[in-house]
Amino acid sequence: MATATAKRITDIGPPHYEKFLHPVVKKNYGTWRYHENIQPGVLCHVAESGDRIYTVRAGSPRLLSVQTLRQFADLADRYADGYLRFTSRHNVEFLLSDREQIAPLVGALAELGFPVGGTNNAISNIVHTQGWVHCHSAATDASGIVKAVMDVLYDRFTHENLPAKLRIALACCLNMCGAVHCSDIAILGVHRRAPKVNHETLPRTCEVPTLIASCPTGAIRPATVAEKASVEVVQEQCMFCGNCYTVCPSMPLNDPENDGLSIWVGGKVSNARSAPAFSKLAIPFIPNNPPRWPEVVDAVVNIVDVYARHARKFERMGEWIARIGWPRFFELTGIPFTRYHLDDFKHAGLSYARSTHIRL
Amino acid sequence: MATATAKRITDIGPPHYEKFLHPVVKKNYGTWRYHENIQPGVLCHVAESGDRIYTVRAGSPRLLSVQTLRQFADLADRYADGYLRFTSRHNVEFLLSDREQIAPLVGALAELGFPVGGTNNAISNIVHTQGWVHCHSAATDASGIVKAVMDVLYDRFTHENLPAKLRIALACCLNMCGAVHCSDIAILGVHRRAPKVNHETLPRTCEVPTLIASCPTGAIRPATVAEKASVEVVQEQCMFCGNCYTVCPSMPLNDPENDGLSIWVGGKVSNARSAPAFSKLAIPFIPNNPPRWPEVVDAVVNIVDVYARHARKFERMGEWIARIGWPRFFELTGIPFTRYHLDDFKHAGLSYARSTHIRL
Amino acid sequence: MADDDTKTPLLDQLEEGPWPSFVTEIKRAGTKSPVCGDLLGQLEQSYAEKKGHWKHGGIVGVLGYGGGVIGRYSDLPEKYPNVAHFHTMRVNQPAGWFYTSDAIRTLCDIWEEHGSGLTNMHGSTGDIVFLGTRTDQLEPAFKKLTAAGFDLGGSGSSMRTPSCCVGQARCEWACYDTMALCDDLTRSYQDELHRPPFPYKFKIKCSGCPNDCVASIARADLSIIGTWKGEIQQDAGAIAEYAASGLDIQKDVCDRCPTRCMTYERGTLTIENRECVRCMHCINVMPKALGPGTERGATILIGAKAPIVQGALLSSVLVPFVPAEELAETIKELLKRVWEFWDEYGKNRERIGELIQRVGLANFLDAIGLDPVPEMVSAPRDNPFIFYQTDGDGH
Amino acid sequence: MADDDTKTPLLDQLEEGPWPSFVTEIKRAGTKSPVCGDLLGQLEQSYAEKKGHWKHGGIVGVLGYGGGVIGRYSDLPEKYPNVAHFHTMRVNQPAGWFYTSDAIRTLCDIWEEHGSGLTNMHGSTGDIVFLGTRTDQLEPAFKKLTAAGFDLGGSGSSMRTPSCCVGQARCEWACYDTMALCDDLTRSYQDELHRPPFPYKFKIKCSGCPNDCVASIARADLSIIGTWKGEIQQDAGAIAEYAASGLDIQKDVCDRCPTRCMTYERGTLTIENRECVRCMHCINVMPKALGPGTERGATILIGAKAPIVQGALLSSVLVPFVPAEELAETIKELLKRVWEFWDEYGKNRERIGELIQRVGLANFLDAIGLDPVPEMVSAPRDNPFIFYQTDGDGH
Ligand code: SRM
Ligand code: SRM
Ligand code: SRM
Ligand code: SRM
Ligand code: SF4
Ligand code: SF4
Ligand code: SF4
Ligand code: SF4
Ligand code: SF4
Ligand code: SF4
Ligand code: SF4
Ligand code: SF4
Repeated sequence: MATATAKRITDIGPPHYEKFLHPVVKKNYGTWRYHENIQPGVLCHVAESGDRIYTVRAGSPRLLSVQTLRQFADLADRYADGYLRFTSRHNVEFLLSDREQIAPLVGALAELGFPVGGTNNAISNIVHTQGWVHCHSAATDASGIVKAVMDVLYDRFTHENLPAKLRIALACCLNMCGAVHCSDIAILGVHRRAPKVNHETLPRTCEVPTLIASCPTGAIRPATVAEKASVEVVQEQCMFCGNCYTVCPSMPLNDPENDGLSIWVGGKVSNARSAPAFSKLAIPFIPNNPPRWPEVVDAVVNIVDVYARHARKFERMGEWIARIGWPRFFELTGIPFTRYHLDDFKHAGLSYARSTHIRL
Repeated sequence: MATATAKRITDIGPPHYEKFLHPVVKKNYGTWRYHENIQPGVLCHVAESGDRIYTVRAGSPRLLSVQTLRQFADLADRYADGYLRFTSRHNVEFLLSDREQIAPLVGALAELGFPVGGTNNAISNIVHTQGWVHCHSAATDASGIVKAVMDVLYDRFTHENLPAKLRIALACCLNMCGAVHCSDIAILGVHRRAPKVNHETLPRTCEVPTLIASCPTGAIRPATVAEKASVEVVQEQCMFCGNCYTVCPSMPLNDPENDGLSIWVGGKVSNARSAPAFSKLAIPFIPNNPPRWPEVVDAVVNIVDVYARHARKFERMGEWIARIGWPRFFELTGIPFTRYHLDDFKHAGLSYARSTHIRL
Repeated sequence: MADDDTKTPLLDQLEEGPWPSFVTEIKRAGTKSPVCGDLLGQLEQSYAEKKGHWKHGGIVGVLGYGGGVIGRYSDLPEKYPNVAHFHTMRVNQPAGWFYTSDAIRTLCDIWEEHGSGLTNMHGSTGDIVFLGTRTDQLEPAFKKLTAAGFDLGGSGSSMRTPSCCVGQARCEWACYDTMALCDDLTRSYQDELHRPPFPYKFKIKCSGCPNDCVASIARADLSIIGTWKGEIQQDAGAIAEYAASGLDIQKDVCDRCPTRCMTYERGTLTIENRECVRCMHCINVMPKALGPGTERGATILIGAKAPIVQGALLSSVLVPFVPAEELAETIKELLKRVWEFWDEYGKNRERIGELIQRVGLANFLDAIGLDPVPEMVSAPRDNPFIFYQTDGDGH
Repeated sequence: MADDDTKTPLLDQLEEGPWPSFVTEIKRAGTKSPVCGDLLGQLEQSYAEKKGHWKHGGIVGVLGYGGGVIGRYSDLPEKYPNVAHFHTMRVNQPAGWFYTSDAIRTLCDIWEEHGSGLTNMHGSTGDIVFLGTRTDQLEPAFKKLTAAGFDLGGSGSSMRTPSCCVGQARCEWACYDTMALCDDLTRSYQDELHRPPFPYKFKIKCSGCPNDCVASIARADLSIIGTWKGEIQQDAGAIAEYAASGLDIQKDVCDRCPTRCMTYERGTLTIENRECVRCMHCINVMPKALGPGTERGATILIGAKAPIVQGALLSSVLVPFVPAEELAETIKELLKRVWEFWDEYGKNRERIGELIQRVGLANFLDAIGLDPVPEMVSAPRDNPFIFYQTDGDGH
């Protein structure tokens, strides 16, 4: 480690990945031939050379203490020649050259409370964001809901028994950090009350023209309050996107009774079979109910279960719905269809059903 | 016929259709069971009663003199018990109860110069509009191009040898009278120069605010010319839609050298298999070249021929292109792909290719 | 008129070729009508100059009607005096465009006497178009027409002449009586047709099944398209016949079904009717073997139009299914509420489809008293910009 | 702090259940860090009140960098003084998120000393997120990090930490070397990463094939997605094995191919490769039998983003295919021109995808010197509102 007097180092970028690669990976880099699923959470990749590398994937709360990270490091040393990685969905993966080490590693992980799974047609980790743990913008918490949902979907993580991959994501406000908008199931924090303008602080914290320009619906108008230049919000024109708050701290939208969650379904990212697609609104609003958000958990589990029962092999959520049609999705899940499901943003007209292709 | 002194009759609506129905049609109304194609242009509908009605369809220029109409009436009397109708694509149909009369009627029509065909997978009549024959708005003629194109597609009208129906339509300006925007092939008259403001007449013929409001791109601005309130057009903002001319005669767009035609493909109306769809731009511009518009004729014939060679059974133009992809459509037809093919109107972004589904 | 002007070397080239020629038609009518000579002359000049010679129309019409006539004037009236006025009359066609030979002759006689003798059979909206006459002939022509049982169609900001497919008169697939409905609506709205009451035009078209042979979904503000509930009717014997005659049922029928809800195995065709979207393909291919289900009615769609000004629209689903018996009543009840709303909120020259897009479908439904159903959209919204109402709980 | 405040009855309920608990993690770190107690306290209060207690972030950072740190302050600093400041540091991860146990321990040591001891492994953009520290700890933490070979990621109007899928390190489908490219781009744009030069953020993500395991098409301004030209590689023996092992190749592979360009007849799989859209499905299902073609490279797409403000966007095709060898150079050349254009025309907080929509794809292509090709659009325009250029002939 550097001493305090060392020259200040900048712009070096991350360490080069090569030094972190398992020797088997390094040797067979770019020459993998195929892979096999050994058991849920365990993959085997076979190289042209005949070499094999085994991957053991464990679920993680993503928010990790250094204590736990060190335990991962220890596990890597003990079972995986000292190599590990994390996935794009925040799971941890250990890379093993020795098949014999799989079972002991899985056991050790279980002992520490980390489930092995998330591969293939299991539900993988929920991509999520900061929530009340770290963000000022949050309409809800992130980690808490994720924990509550994954507790109940635990078996779906450790078993690969769904028709296809099912990706769940959560974002705590409309900024949608994470690919929430293209998930099989997205849980999205929403505000439902217009910002309350803090006329006290606004003049010195915000630039009024920038603030006015930030509103996509033109709901913000200049106003003079107590002889200071401020703004007012036309309530009926506000759709609670929070963009004004992002550019101006004096426009908070938080409202304990009216903040909550919405559920979106049928998005995907991969190009497999169907093209990538946005998630579509399923449930417009569920109130915040910490610490375990039972209504959200039930809503998600219901959608997962209905999907699991009805979808055909290889059908992602959105592909299944495309086959059966949205009316039947609402019927099967028992979710009411409301005015909120009808788009009214700028391309709304393109979502109107412009054919007679109707299941009757 | 009424005498000059009779009471003025209004609001009676059209004659009731029942009195114009062939007795076999009347008897079997609502109880038809199936139909068969006897030969191109000739259908046989069979009723539950076992009755049959034969339909002989003949192509028409749509613009018909009373002389010709009387000939049709005579033919109806001679071969079709006095009954005839016209179709939604402006063909004339004779309704026959006697199968023996088909051949003589077809012969008589041929003698008068009217081809029998247009059924099933033939090219039917071109739906079209007024052009220079009657409309002030026209960027081109209608009947002339239709005649020139149908002369060359004649065999496609009299033979049912295409993979599916192929509907051609023509409109002489962007008002698109007729379902041009949902045709397998659409021929569309276009202007390419901004309106020339007639500052003389404008003040007394047009309302300036209405005129300004009529422009979808906001290209029209108030201006004072020779001390009179008039308007000016920002050239770069004009996309030549002609809406200003519709509301104000003092804004003519006609420009002999720059008016012409564009060709659009792949639209459809029926819900058969795929949903109804708009036609998409194939050729942005072909100059007017009366009296026979050879470039337009060639362009249409080329597209029809390429389609006929490559599409599979039951594939409409748009369905075929969906299968092979637009890049290959342009490749097979030899039509250059230009900046004009990229949408830049209000929903443009939704036409960008947002997947990696690419044929390479 | 100089002799030169009656020569039409360019147009004459359009008398060549096998397809029937409109030039020939104009010339035929010209044997009786001096109008046609000038029409040809002006048209020849347009062909030579690549430029139309009609002026923007003025408002002309018959007494008490606000539409049905399109005013048209030549911009070369000295040169072509016989087409100085050249107005068209839109004559409302009988439903399904059915005629007797006598009815045709009656129309011909009237138009030979009071107009150019040229027609369009028919205009794109569906009218009998009487092409070209002078202002002073409008009223006499109208009188003769009404005496003969005909009336004018619409133009301007009025309801336009409704039209329909041949339907039950000759088609085995018509799921409701298109001609009866079209005729009923036409009669019910004579006032709306003849005295423009709306912000803009309003068109109604009726197709008996999803093949939509009057292109209603593409060009009617109100599109009524027949459909059915329940199972597609099957005739096993006829299916076997088609198979025997060489139809590849798997490939040509099942594999082309948009929802792939059909299987053909060992001579048995099975349809998962719940997934069928009533596209008509299988029925179209095997008319003898398959037919629409027995519980019939129509889907009501709203809002189609040409591109001016905000882009073209196809109609979109308003009521997924109305039983055939209830159609006329349901439509009339709906139209009352739709027109009221359009009247109040529609801007000048704003079609109903554009208005719905502008105010949002949910608000429109509220206004006309319909509940939202998922059949109205291809999918629920994908953007999170929801106008939660503050008076409800948003559930 | 009152004893009551350290009790977290609500959060404690989140230590129950089988899924690993973030509350447990915070408590574990709390054994060494006083920060975590206050974090828990404030969070418990948020749970009780259903309301966050963080203030809008201020601008904090390390010397000479304009990003990499997210400032965060409690709105209850008296009550929870240890989280009065609670900034996160975004530490640029190694490509593919590969580590040795030692590297992990190094990171832990640094963050235990200078921060809360809490991390996100990783943030949604891909960074190692060091969660929560005081302003005065930023610089010391940074020094230790760089000494250990780590550097910060981006924030604000800068390029953001690029990320990539595991690629050729462990995946048989990677059509180019995602980790090498990601690493190269990260190194090449250190300045853009650390000193915000743009109108808004700019993200790059690299996936080795169309499965897109880093969701690049959904959340990167520049998405580089591997693909191939030519024929899918086939191993007839392995196909037979799959069939023998019970895979229904017709149903599970051919019938699910989006272009239906595959047929399986009498044990032979035939692919009409020209119609294949490289969706990966057949390969995904039979990894032993099928593989991407041998001529490999990537599709470059542009413009994805979350919904704020004009609605979410997926990236759209910019270059349909670039051979693997030419990728790095092509991208750098492109980025230069793209960023120049964005710089000049982009409005404040306007992502590149929104800018392209605003000015139109054709104008954007003009500006960056690319020719339009049909692969860039799902279909050519359907509206006739064409801005014909008056200097060309519009052909
Ligand atoms: C490790 C990881 C890449 C990384 O660099 O971290 C990865 C690795 C693999 N992916 Fe993935 N994918 C990973 C995130 C993704 C994502 C991104 C995401 O979820 O945010 C996607 C897009 C998801 C979407 O469409 O919403 C993704 C869509 C796929 C697909 C396409 C599935 C589909 O049918 O749509 C496949 C192919 C398959 O599974 O048949 C695939 C296949 C694979 C294979 C089998 C590739 C291979 O041959 O090695 C790898 C093992 C998958 C497994 O879990 O069984 N991977 N994969 C990521 C693991 C995340 C996790 O912890 O669960
Ligand atoms: C007579 C007419 C209705 C009328 O009231 O006038 C009619 C009559 C029939 N149509 Fe049609 N269609 C008629 C215009 C249309 C239109 C409208 C148009 O072209 O503007 C369409 C929509 C076209 C489109 O999608 O762009 C239309 C789409 C169909 C279809 C669907 C074809 C498809 O695969 O997309 C069928 C079914 C079929 O042909 O397999 C059909 C089938 C039929 C059948 C077979 C129905 C029947 O059982 O009697 C009739 C004979 C068709 C034939 O030509 O072989 N008819 N048909 C129209 C004749 C127009 C003409 O003169 O050519
Ligand atoms: C005669 C006819 C064309 C034909 O040759 O068949 C026609 C002719 C005109 N149409 Fe049309 N339209 C005709 C059917 C249509 C159709 C098709 C339909 O009704 O099924 C459409 C597309 C559907 C629609 O309504 O959107 C159509 C869309 C337009 C538009 C664009 C409307 C829009 O909202 O986009 C205009 C412009 C306007 O209304 O200002 C227009 C305007 C006109 C005017 C009145 C010109 C004008 O600027 O005011 C044309 C008079 C021509 C003339 O001098 O004779 N015409 N017009 C059709 C009426 C005949 C009839 O009554 O049967
Ligand atoms: C930490 C992180 C969430 C997480 O828990 O993982 C995050 C956190 C924030 N994001 Fe984000 N974004 C994070 C990844 C994303 C992603 C996903 C991605 O990069 O793949 C997106 C969606 C993709 C995109 O960029 O569009 C994302 C879209 C946004 C947006 C909306 C941008 C837009 O154009 O729509 C904002 C709002 C803004 O920029 O003003 C935003 C703003 C924010 C701010 C800075 C809040 C703000 O209003 O300024 C959040 C700070 C939270 C905090 O206090 O820690 N964040 N943000 C992610 C970064 C960690 C990392 O560096 O690895
Ligand atoms: S989604 Fe919103 S609340 Fe959550 S971390 Fe991102 S910006 Fe903050
Ligand atoms: S929350 Fe969004 S819509 Fe409401 S005022 Fe702020 S910027 Fe405008
Ligand atoms: S398309 Fe245009 S030019 Fe042609 S008849 Fe209609 S309004 Fe007139
Ligand atoms: S032609 Fe259209 S775009 Fe041009 S000025 Fe007139 S209304 Fe505007
Ligand atoms: S729309 Fe249907 S019912 Fe009407 S004629 Fe066409 S096929 Fe027959
Ligand atoms: S009508 Fe269309 S969707 Fe229904 S079964 Fe037949 S082909 Fe399939
Ligand atoms: S994106 Fe493709 S290459 Fe990369 S890990 Fe996923 S499947 Fe493998
Ligand atoms: S990659 Fe996809 S499109 Fe290509 S053959 Fe395989 S399944 Fe079909």
